[in-house]
Amino acid sequence: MSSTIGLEPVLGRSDEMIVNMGPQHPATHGVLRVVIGLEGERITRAVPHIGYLHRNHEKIEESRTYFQVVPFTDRMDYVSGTQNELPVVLAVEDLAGIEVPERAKMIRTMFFELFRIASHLVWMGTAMLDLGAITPFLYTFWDREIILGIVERTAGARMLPNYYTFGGVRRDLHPHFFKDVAEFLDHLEKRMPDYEHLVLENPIVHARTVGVGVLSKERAVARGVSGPVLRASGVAYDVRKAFPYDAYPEVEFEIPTSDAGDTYARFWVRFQEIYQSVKILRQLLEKTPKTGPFKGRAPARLKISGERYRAVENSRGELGVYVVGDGGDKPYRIKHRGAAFSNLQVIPDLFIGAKFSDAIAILSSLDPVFGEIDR
Amino acid sequence: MGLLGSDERPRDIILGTLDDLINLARSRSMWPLTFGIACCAIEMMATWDPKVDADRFGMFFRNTPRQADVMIVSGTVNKKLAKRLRRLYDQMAEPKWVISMGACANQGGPFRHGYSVVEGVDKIVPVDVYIPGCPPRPEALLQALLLLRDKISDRELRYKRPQEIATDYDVFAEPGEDGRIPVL
Amino acid sequence: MSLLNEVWQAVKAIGTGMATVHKRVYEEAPTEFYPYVELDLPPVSVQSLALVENEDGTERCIVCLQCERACPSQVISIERHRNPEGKGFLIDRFDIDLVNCMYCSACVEACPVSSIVTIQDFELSTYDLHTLKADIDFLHEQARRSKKWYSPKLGVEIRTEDGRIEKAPPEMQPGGLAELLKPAAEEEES
Amino acid sequence: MDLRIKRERLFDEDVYTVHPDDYRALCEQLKKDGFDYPRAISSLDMGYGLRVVLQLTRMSDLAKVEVRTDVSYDVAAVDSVTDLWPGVEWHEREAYDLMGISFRGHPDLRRLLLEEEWDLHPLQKRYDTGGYLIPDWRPADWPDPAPWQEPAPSQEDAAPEGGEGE
Repeated sequence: MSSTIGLEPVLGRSDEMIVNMGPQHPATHGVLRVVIGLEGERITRAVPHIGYLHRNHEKIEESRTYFQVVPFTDRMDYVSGTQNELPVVLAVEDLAGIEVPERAKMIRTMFFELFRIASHLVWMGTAMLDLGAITPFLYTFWDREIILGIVERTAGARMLPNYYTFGGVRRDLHPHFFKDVAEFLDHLEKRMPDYEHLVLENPIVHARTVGVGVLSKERAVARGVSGPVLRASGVAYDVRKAFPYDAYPEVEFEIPTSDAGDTYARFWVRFQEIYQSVKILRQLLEKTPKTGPFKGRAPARLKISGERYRAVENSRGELGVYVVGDGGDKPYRIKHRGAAFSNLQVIPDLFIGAKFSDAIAILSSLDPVFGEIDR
Repeated sequence: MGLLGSDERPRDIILGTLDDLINLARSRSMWPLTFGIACCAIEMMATWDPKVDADRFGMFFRNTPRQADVMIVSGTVNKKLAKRLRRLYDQMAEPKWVISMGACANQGGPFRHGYSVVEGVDKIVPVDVYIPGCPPRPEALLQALLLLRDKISDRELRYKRPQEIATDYDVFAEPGEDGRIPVL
Repeated sequence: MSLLNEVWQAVKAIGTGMATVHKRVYEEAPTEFYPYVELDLPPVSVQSLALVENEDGTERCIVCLQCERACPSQVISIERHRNPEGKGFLIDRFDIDLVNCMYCSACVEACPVSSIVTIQDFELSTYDLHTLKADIDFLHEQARRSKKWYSPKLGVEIRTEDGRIEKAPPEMQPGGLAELLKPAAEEEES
Repeated sequence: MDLRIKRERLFDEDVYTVHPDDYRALCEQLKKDGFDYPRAISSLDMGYGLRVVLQLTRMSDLAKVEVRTDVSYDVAAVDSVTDLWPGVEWHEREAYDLMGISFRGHPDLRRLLLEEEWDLHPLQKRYDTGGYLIPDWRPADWPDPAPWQEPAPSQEDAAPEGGEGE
């Protein structure tokens, strides 16, 4: 079980074949490298190597002020945009005692859920690409472009908008935001049956995912995985419910869980999360005041002392941050707890014993994003 | 090479037209390598989505460097990845071109002050077109691909790029005594 | 029987897939035909930076160095000297390294006079990186070329046909909904 | 049990500051108490030594707990808790990689993010060249590590909180 690197993985045993997957591999969703030992079709050993995208977020952020840290956090889980900014913003707001207006909280939550849908759409396209289907990629990116267009009209950038700030958001909503989102939700609800046909009800997907890569409940908890991977193993842990933040206490939604714990269950849970996001967004469109304050009062120079761990539930799971302030305007230490970082640790658990072709399906069901894993 | 590339060559020699013809074929079928690194990779994928649709210009992703013409360096290159990136570049068949996409690939971008980031992919491989942005929007990548298309069709017919990159990185796959590039 | 069943499953799957895909054939394609059709980006879209002058050609920038301090990527470098006649400072050098810029628009937020703005010109790809080391002339030129720009203090501004600078109508502004809703509310009252 | 612990309440979580020798014993106790979900292991350079911060959650009632322990630069090592919570495996490797804290008994303590040949731990504050431009990555160019190190404070003297139990 323990993975040793030395001569052994290179040479292998006489009955073992070593296959190197990555860092350039179309199905690794980035720059993951997995050294896989094979006995025939069966995987006997899997050693993940990460760090090919290590860009020293934590060190650089120590030399930037709190306001300057926020755009850096965008670059972590780059598929889900503003979601990354929230833990830092929440932790600093806690430590500095900044009040956030209700409307700002709702705007934040709306963007949070929009990016969750966008991220799951990217996942759906790329996961199906890994399984050999090209069409879902075209459709999901088509829909994702609509979300990014909505985000760009308000926040100014498509993917990494640097939109949240301490005390609220940076700028007010575009006049057409509510109309755009409502239209998009109608559009998405029309599209979702198509996606179910193409993905969840697809016999090829069934054949390649059902019963593959089963992660038991106890193992999932002990491994510290979170997000859809944990919920597919039957644990109803969701930071949005467990430690609510922003406008989540005011909206109703469910935590979809599945007891199967296999790759198909992880696919299924992500689908249900899209439905839940649509539900949340519909409620927020009703509740959010059309006009009003979008930003609370925050000092121009934040000086913070104390330490705080805050977490949010991003598209991949619990995205946490541990901020330590020493009284200056720069953080003494920032530690990011990447959701996909913890999720990816289960690679040896899931890979060993599976077939080699299953490895691709399992990896796509974990949905890693390397900006957040390597940081 | 000199005759083909120089301006003084007689225009009516048929070699010149063949030259242009080959360049035309090359510039209209650029096949990038599927090599996503970071944030820009998502925008790179979005360039091939229905909205922007780079397929219109005859560009398709190839999964193996042996079949690819263009490498789009879409993200931060750190010291651990640099060797692998250079190896992929060496594996691509000539002629080959490199597009540096985004601030990180250009000069390290916001992460250039860090300890592990290579300040610019042009320290490792020769770059033809640079795109600013963090990340550049898909249309910007498309514009860069069209710039590269112009560059290919305007330039002389080249089979091999001169070794124009001198660097102190010990990441180059130097040919061994038998003339072959050593494997990992 | 299981073979028959599998064949039936396969046929059904292909049928479902084809039917799903077939529906899209009649939908309008979202392709925007970029190089042939000019792209209309939202006015707040951050694609590049520019330095706006006043209508009479004088400098808006007061060289307060706020943008240099706010920049997370540390790409702005300014040198200034005290104005010998009158108050304030004059610019010696105003450089933005657009190569390493992360386009977060923190400088635009920090600017007290809305001199540094975001513009929508994304076509900056180049063969040579030195063209992207923007000096003050480059930044002014960017502003002269652009039709509309955004800064948080003044909102979206547009340049009219005759060269004047005006505030854009509320349906282009972020937060313009408040202004758009206002007349309706007054009409209801009256 | 006779552990050298200090306990305090910070926001919504219990914080235990523990002597490094008792870190493992406390973790075993917490595991018995039902804290089954490891969230993260963070590491800090405190100036007088290094700190390990382990964050745990109990899934049954969502109680949060944080365990801190300070080690000196000279003996930057604590016992690994990988066998209690396998989910901290990579977190411990990351702390070893970037902060230079060894974890005794870890099954596979290699560098995680940086290459194996590196011999520096970049998140330590001594590798901070003014918080701005870090010129080169090669170890020879890093500042001389001698001045900060002497006199190396012993663990009990230096720790402002923790150390002696209550």
